Amino acid sequence: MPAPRRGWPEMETPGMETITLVEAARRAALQEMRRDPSVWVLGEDVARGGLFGQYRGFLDEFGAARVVSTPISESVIMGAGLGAALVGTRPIIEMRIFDFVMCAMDELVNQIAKVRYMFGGQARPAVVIRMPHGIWRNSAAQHSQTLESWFTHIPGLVVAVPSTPADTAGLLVSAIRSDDPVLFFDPKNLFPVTGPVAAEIAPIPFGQARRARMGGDLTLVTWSAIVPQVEEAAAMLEARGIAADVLDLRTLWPWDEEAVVASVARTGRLLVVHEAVTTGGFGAEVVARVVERLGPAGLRRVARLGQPRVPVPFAPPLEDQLKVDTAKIVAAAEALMRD
Amino acid sequence: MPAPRRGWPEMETPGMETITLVEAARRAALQEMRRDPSVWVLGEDVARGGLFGQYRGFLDEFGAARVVSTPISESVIMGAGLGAALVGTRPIIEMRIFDFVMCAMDELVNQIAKVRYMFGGQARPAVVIRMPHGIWRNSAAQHSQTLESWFTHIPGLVVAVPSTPADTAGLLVSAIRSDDPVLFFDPKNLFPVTGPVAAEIAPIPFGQARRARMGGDLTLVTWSAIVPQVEEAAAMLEARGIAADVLDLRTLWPWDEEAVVASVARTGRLLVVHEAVTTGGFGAEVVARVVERLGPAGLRRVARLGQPRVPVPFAPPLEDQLKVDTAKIVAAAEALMRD
Amino acid sequence: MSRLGDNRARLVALYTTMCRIRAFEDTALAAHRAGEIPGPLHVSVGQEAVAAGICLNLRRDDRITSNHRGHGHALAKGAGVAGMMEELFGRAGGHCRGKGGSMHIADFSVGMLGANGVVAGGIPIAVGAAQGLKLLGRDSIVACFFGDGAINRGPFLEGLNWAALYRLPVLFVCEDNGVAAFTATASVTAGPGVAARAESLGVPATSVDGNNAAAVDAAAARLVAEIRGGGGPQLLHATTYRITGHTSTDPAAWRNPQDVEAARAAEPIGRLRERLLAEGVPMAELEAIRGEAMAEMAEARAAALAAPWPDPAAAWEDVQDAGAAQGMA
Amino acid sequence: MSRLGDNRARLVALYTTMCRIRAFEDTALAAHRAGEIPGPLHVSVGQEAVAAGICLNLRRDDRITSNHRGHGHALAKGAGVAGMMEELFGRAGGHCRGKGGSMHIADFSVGMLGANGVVAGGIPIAVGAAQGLKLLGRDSIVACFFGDGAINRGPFLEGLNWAALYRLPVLFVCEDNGVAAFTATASVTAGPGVAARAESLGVPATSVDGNNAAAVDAAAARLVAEIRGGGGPQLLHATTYRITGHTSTDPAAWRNPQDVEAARAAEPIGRLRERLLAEGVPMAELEAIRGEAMAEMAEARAAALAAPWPDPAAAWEDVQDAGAAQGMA
Ligand SMILES: Cc1ncc(C[n+]2csc(CCOP(=O)(O)OP(=O)(O)O)c2C)c(N)n1
Ligand SMILES: Cc1ncc(C[n+]2csc(CCOP(=O)(O)OP(=O)(O)O)c2C)c(N)n1
Ligand SMILES: [Mg+2]
Ligand SMILES: [Mg+2]
Repeated sequence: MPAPRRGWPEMETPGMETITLVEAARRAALQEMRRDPSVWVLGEDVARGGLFGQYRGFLDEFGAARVVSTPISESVIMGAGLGAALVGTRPIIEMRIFDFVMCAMDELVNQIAKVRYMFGGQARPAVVIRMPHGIWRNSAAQHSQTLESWFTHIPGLVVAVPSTPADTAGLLVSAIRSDDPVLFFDPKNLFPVTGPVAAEIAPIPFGQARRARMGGDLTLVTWSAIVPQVEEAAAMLEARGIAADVLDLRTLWPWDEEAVVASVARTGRLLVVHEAVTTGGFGAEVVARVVERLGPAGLRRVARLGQPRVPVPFAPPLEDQLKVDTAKIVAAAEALMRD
Repeated sequence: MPAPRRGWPEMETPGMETITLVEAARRAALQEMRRDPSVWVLGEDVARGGLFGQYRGFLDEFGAARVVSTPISESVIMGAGLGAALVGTRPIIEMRIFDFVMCAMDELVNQIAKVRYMFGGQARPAVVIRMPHGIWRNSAAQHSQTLESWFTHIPGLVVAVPSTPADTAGLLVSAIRSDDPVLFFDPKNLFPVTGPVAAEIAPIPFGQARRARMGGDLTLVTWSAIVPQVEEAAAMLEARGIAADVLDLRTLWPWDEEAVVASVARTGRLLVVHEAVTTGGFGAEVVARVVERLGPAGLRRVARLGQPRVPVPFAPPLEDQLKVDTAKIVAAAEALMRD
Repeated sequence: MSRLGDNRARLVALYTTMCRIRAFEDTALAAHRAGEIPGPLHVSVGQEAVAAGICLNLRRDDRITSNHRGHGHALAKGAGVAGMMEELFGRAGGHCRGKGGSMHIADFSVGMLGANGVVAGGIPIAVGAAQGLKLLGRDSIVACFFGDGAINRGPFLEGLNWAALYRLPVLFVCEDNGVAAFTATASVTAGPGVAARAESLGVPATSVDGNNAAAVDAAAARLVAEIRGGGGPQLLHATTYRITGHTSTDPAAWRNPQDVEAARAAEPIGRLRERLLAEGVPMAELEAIRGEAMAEMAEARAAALAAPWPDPAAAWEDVQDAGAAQGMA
Repeated sequence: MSRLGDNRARLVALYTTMCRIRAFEDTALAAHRAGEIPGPLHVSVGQEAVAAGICLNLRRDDRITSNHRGHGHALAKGAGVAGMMEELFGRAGGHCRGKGGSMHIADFSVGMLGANGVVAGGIPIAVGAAQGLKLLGRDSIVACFFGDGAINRGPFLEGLNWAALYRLPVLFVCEDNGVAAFTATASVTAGPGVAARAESLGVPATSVDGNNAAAVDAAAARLVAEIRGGGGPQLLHATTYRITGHTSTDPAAWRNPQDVEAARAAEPIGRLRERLLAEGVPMAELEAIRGEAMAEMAEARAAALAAPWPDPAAAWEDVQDAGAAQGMA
């Protein structure tokens, strides 16, 4: 990852600025912590700025009570976030790397997701759980997982999966302001990617897809770290005379069913692309829902492209074999056009 | 739950006998522990026979070294099972109630599911993880979950979801003999249901659906605790002139794609019914796969029926509102026949 | 007049709370056996002194977290009885609108942040609540109730270490009744016990006879004052005995009858009653308290039984704000 | 002749193992910086005495579990160097066929049951392995290596309680280098420390200067004998210092330079070398050992670099038996 930019946001001129995704995320959290003193962050090494610099400078500005570096105690990192939300604060729970959330699943699934309902509305677990996820630098099976689909299956949770700096910033602002518990999947492989972000970051509503490209031949639905490759594939397809309608869902719960259904109603062809394993991935839900809503008669072809049902291997040639990439996306889209 | 039958298996006459599902599960584990001294069981209260009597009499027969009542330490119950498998024993890891597996997810997902692959085949995590799951006696949100679809998304795991005494027994035998880690979802609401089971329990291979009813009008795909209600619904549909082909998948990984695809190719109509929340449930995978394989042109209508994306409430009228039942299955099937 | 002086009111308050808890539990058990209460039911008969003694020292703006056996804690913290009983019955007027039941009873209006169906599940929540309160500059504290079974789960270690580290205002209360479900905890708990574990994690520990309400009260008074004064977390290890089974359907046939006999003799309500009588409090007064408690709970039972069920539409409410409608399809 | 007598061979063995670990780590670091090794890399420069001292007392049929920093443990337990280096390089001849890499290094053929990418992840596995071995009637034991950061995770409590309860043959080894990632563990660890925690869980604890290989060896010899004799689990708390950063890409700029200076002076290889020289072991012999270790690792690096990548088809193998083909579609 290239070194993050130096300048502090307050020294920048207002308006749009081109910054990295990780810096966009940093500024979004910074803005919200300045706005609302009940927002705070807890997690390992956050006082030092976080593993990826997401919280650089926070300790100096907000102090150790609001920027809490914790022991390696994932159950309590997660559960303490919940407890603190129950008395009216708004914690950002930093999990360091997604895979470690496995050490805090009771607190997440049995407690956070259920307290509001179980207690008949008395509780509002207004937490954001940040989980940098996905394949990144050959980190192998225990540090590369993308299990976002799991959490769409759990009532009570919001699932955000941004892919651009602006979306990351805007969705993180929404997440922090939301009274719902939001699982925020930082796309760690895209942290160094740059893009324009406004000086004053406006919240982006949950459940609205971003149309990355307009086209009438097939609908490509995607999200998170694989989006740039889907966009690249779409450009290559264009050159081959295939016009793809590309929708970046941005959030998986809620998700923009209307935009997807409308697009597929036009194109008749749907390809869902995600980094996660295909089996049981959220692509299945997208396909099932579209087929339920449009009926088989409204469709020409549908397919999903994800990782085979294999753990992520360490060796680069093995990882390359399995992971989704631009060439595979192009090939899948071309196959979908044949019938 | 009615009291389990009294007689000990060795006192019964050989051949088929009608016993409860929980007793069938007990006999399957008993048979395998007698056959193979490397099989043992660990979990809370197992020495006392288990929460549901699944291990009644085991302590007396096999002793405390092979029937290990543990502290309330789910992480180690799960992880110790793995460690013991790595040195050549074959543990049955009893999780008491599915929902507590949330306290052992790192051990299950990051360790058990991945060791064989991550270590290049050196490890064989031959464990069975038993998790009585599902809605049962108004146990509310933290004791009623059905998240079997999660584990189909995790490479390395086998997922068994039986619904009859005979299938429970036969699949448990396969699970114990398997070198793969098998997640065995005991359908706790069906523990008192009775059915015929052979005195000598033969293994049932993974990935073969059971055809519960033959029909040509629509295909009903289902599994686990909801199966009896699907069968009841199919009988009611029959009375109304609709012949359903009912497939009980029995295992979700591997799953009997061929049987489902062949059936839908005949009927053109597919309804997947599960107790779990519809969104992100395994029904999405079944639908997506069938549409991918047969193409939209090969289908008339598809639908899923599950629980809405709401936690399981305590009060009986609320639980009844949300949970899948025979009437809802009939209604969904009838809706599917209209077009 | 009794010789107790100022202490009289306090002891009578303890007695009253204990009688109310016992009456609630007995009533709930009877209602469950009569089929009026669905779902699992865990009662705390014999353990009343711990809840009563701790909560007498808490303010309304203090918080508690509890476990699967939370009726006594809730009642002692001031939760409304009608709402509690209706919750057990699954009725619309329950504190959780019938969605939680016995195992998830909560009354945020009095600082009761919830029972919990997961053993040790309340520990991380309690330390977080304390951290939040501290961040907000409040001087409220949190009492965290859990059983002797919970000390073998990881969150016990993580939570105590955490509370000590940040000097959080938490009183950890281990209600040690010697059993976890159907297993004697001594048979699954290595080492010298919960107090030593707490001390090894930087949390000072005190042991108390948990069947002596006055002793629990005295210990709690001291610890709560220290905690509220900024002294950081404390653990109170209260030994007690649950006379009834694990759940309402457990006849506790696995218990040693002699133990039960001894326990009945040592149960906290009878003990405090003996003391109050000896100190000159009139029998009639104590009988009236007990009678009132029983009447209160009988009335709550009758009211709950007659109360309306939740509107089926409520099943769909309070899942979440974003995307709630989408999930109903 | 040196005055060491019988001890000479033992100390030279310790020295040799430490030199080999150091050479392996230095070589791996250089290869990583040269872009030859992908993925994250955690080396144990300065901590060699712990791995060497413990594993000298283990038999081949004993087992170890390790953490994210496992090269030294693996090497000391007898893992083949070629297979280790190839694993780091992601090559076909790696112990894990290139699928694990540094963080998941394992060599079951010598009882090395795996490094682990999850802090404390090896603890439950170790106690289970010990329980399995006991069930099988073996007299093998398990050594479980983890860092000072791991003692704040729940599995530490659950695992030690468990091992004590069933009197399992486990030697818990806490390699205390004072840091966890970028955080001083003293700043996130309440109470008197790991030994007290262990004792509170029924596991006897011993502390040792983890930079003194002979002291680690002596302590391990005693503890391993007790454990193998059926005495139940033990914990060894070994204080040490890691000279390099958390990962290969961490320059450890956050360290206090004086500390690093002091640590270099106290590092275990130099210390043992001084002692051996003082005892009369010739410099040439020690230099030869170091030189051979360096040559061995340089050769392993060159071999790994030249070794074939895994066949892409291997990516699809060893997922599971049932349903493997179905998941490849
Ligand atoms: C994590 C978890 N494991 C197991 C259970 C099942 N369970 C419910 S209560 C209980 C016993 C708890 O014992 P203790 O904490 O001592 O409380 P007590 O019932 O004695 O009041 C068990 C094992 C659970 N609810 N949660
Ligand atoms: C459960 C979990 N949380 C966080 C991490 C990230 N992480 C990797 S190593 C490490 C520090 C571990 O410190 P320690 O156990 O003392 O070992 P050391 O690195 O000092 O050898 C952390 C926090 C992880 N791998 N697993
Ligand atoms: Mg108890
Ligand atoms: Mg360390």
